[in-house]
Amino acid sequence: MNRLSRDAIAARVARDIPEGAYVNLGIGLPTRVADFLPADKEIFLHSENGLLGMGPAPAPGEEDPDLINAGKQPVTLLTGGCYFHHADSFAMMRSGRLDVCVLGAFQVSVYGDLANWSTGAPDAIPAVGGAMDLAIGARQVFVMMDLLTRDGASKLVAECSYPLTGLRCVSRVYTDLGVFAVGAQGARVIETVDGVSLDDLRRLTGVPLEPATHEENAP
Amino acid sequence: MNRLSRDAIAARVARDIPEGAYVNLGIGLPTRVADFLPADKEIFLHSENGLLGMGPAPAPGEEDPDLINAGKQPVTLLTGGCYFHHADSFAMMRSGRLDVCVLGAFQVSVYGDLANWSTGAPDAIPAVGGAMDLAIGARQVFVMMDLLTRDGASKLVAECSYPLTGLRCVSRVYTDLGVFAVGAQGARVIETVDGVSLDDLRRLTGVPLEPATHEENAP
Amino acid sequence: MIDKTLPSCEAAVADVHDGATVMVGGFGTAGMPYALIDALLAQGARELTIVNNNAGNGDTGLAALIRHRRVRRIVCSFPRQTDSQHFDAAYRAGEIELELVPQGNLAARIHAAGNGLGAIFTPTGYGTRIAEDKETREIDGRHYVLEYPLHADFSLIRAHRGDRWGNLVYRKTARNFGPLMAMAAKCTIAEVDDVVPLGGLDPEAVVTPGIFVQRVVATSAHRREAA
Amino acid sequence: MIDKTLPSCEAAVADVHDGATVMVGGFGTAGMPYALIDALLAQGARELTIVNNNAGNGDTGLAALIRHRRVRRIVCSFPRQTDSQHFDAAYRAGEIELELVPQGNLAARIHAAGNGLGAIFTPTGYGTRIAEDKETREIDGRHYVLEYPLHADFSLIRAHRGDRWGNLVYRKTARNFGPLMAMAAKCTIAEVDDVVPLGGLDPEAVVTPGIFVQRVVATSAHRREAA
Repeated sequence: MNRLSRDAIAARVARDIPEGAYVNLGIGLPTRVADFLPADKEIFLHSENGLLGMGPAPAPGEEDPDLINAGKQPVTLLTGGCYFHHADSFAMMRSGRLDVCVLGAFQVSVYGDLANWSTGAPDAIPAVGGAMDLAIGARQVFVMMDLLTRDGASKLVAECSYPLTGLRCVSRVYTDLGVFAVGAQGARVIETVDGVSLDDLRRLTGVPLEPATHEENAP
Repeated sequence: MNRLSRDAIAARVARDIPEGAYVNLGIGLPTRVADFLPADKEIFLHSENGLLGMGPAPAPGEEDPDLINAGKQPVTLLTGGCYFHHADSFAMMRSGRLDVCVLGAFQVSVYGDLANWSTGAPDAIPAVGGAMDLAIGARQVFVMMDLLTRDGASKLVAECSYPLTGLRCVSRVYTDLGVFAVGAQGARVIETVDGVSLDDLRRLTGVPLEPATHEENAP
Repeated sequence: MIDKTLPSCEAAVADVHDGATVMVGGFGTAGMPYALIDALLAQGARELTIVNNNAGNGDTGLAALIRHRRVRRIVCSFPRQTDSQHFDAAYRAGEIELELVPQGNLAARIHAAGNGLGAIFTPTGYGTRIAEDKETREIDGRHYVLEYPLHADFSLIRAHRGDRWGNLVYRKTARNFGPLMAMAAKCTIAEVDDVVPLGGLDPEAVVTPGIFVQRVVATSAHRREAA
Repeated sequence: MIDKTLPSCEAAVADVHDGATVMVGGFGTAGMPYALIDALLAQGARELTIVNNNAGNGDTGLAALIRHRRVRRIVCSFPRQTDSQHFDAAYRAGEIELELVPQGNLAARIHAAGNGLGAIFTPTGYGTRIAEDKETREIDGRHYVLEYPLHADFSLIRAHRGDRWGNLVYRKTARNFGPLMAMAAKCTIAEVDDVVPLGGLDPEAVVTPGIFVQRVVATSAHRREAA
């Protein structure tokens, strides 16, 4: 079966981010979305550790330990960007100023519940960071993930079995096999990769899936 | 009977403000305290509209409409002073960062209740400004006022009849006839003006008054 | 290219609707967005709820809005002043509703909206008329009153300089409520002395990041060309 | 003359008592007050409650405090990292207590203390394990969790420049928790690259007004003479 590469998923997410959007890209895989944002459009990247207008990684040797992103990697600031403290940074989230947040996930429910901070393993050391704030803090939360675990279990589920990060907060799920709208109405298939049918997705996920309506197709 | 002038009351208040104190002087009479602060000590004046390190009035012709105090009078900024927004300014109060706030009053109770924002007249247009925030927001609230109204009624009372600004918030009352400590223990007389006796003050105020203890004398 | 600057105050306030909640920056006249208020007056929106520290001074600005009966309700801390005659008259005539809020609670409630909080327990006003009928709670030995956030449809504020991404810096005590109101409105409109090119503001000294600002209008005679 | 500068980090942390709650600035290594932490380690205070976003990286700073068993309890959002081995070991050995707080709630709770609020209703964490046993409330159709302020006895932060009145500016994303922690502690100690003369900081660009800072120590090799 055809599968999108992680870069291809990132590129697909990037297509749904309009010019002028304020966007937070979560640590890890979502960071790659930045590489596919169109150079001719102004899109504002927010990093919750306190900057807006985040630019690309610095040239080797130009790293500044005081200029990092939420993943603690060196970054740059675009001309016109600015710095602020953590309270103002999370105020931007909580008050709904971010248009889009892109996150990874362990599981997403068809209703948009998100589980991405803990596997619930009893011996694990818990760590949540900004995940819960981001989950409830953007107008639209996009999840990017492989649809299936290595064992073939669906990560798009009827109900999350892992500890929740946020309730009813995800709007779209971008995967290697298709793009889904999730929410109060359940899951809808916006598109599938070439050679993957709606029935394939139903079989793989085991959750009810219908094609998206015209409205649901608009990001 | 001897009475202190308003300037003399202001000078008396100023004596109790130590070097390094963060101080808010309320609109009106308390503003005069600034004129009596010792020039050789650094005392930080806070104005709730957003500055710390407030300096004296500007020279004529040097007024800047963007640089005013809470009474909307033109002021200056000392070297080392700074500006901030209203939320940070009132955070300084609410979190107990101001050492002293000096306010006027209609009435103060022997327990330290303050009434200074409304006479309660039914046809009056209410206006509270920062009075309630200041009342609860300084480590010590000093009131300066004449002890008696023009009609001879005491403004130091067993219980305020005017609407309250804050409960149990005043620690000292500086008047034309004497200085009082107020609080849970009731009112104590710290000093009287020359020629005024403790019994005179008891008669004029009609409230129980005892001499202050050594501890109560320390501001 | 994202350009939040607009050529005129008229264009900036064109969509303020009847019944809108409008925060207006300024403490007295410092930070008062006079040009935007004049434009709002000319635009004609009615039944407004206004949030400002005061209720207008003299005959211009907020006072003019009240005089022309555009304001149904005002949320403020200090309405009564020597030159608040237009508010006074409207209030005594029963033509304007007043919600009196202590100044620090006003700031905190606007800030709570900007921070996306549902409510806050604040100590100011406990035991006074202001807190009558409000929920109170004792926490760690101190008494607090539950206060709710103040949100707005529009915030009209005055800043010193801005850029086309909406970043703002203020001037001296004209800063006052501006940064808070910018955070609390669906649409924040800033009038500025100058629009400067992108990069013209020190990224360490930006007070209001552009994410909180939707529209910027230069109102100074010595307006500069923007980036 | 008021001079909040001190000659050494040792002098600055001398009175940190056993059992103190100490906020430590920094997000990862950016803004981490290494010199103050080293001094605290040498000073020897034990049974500390530490508030920081993380729980130490590598072998130095906060990690060293944990390794030397000075920390009884840590309040943080993201303890587990690839190089948090000292925390991990202490946690698994049951030698350190962890209060896990989402990063934005951590900022909001510190800020609530700095703002003198009694509690706040925040939406973050509603419906999750973090909110188990906590009071919740629906306000205007959204669900919130009641969270309490985080206060500290001491805050150790790193800033870029400071003056003898305690005014501070930061550098880039090293700002992070510094301004909030400065507001939330009884005693805030800032290590800075440089102490500048009074007036050396732009009054419009001061991020932490001196009222929130009790002690300033220059830790840079290129320390300058102060005013």
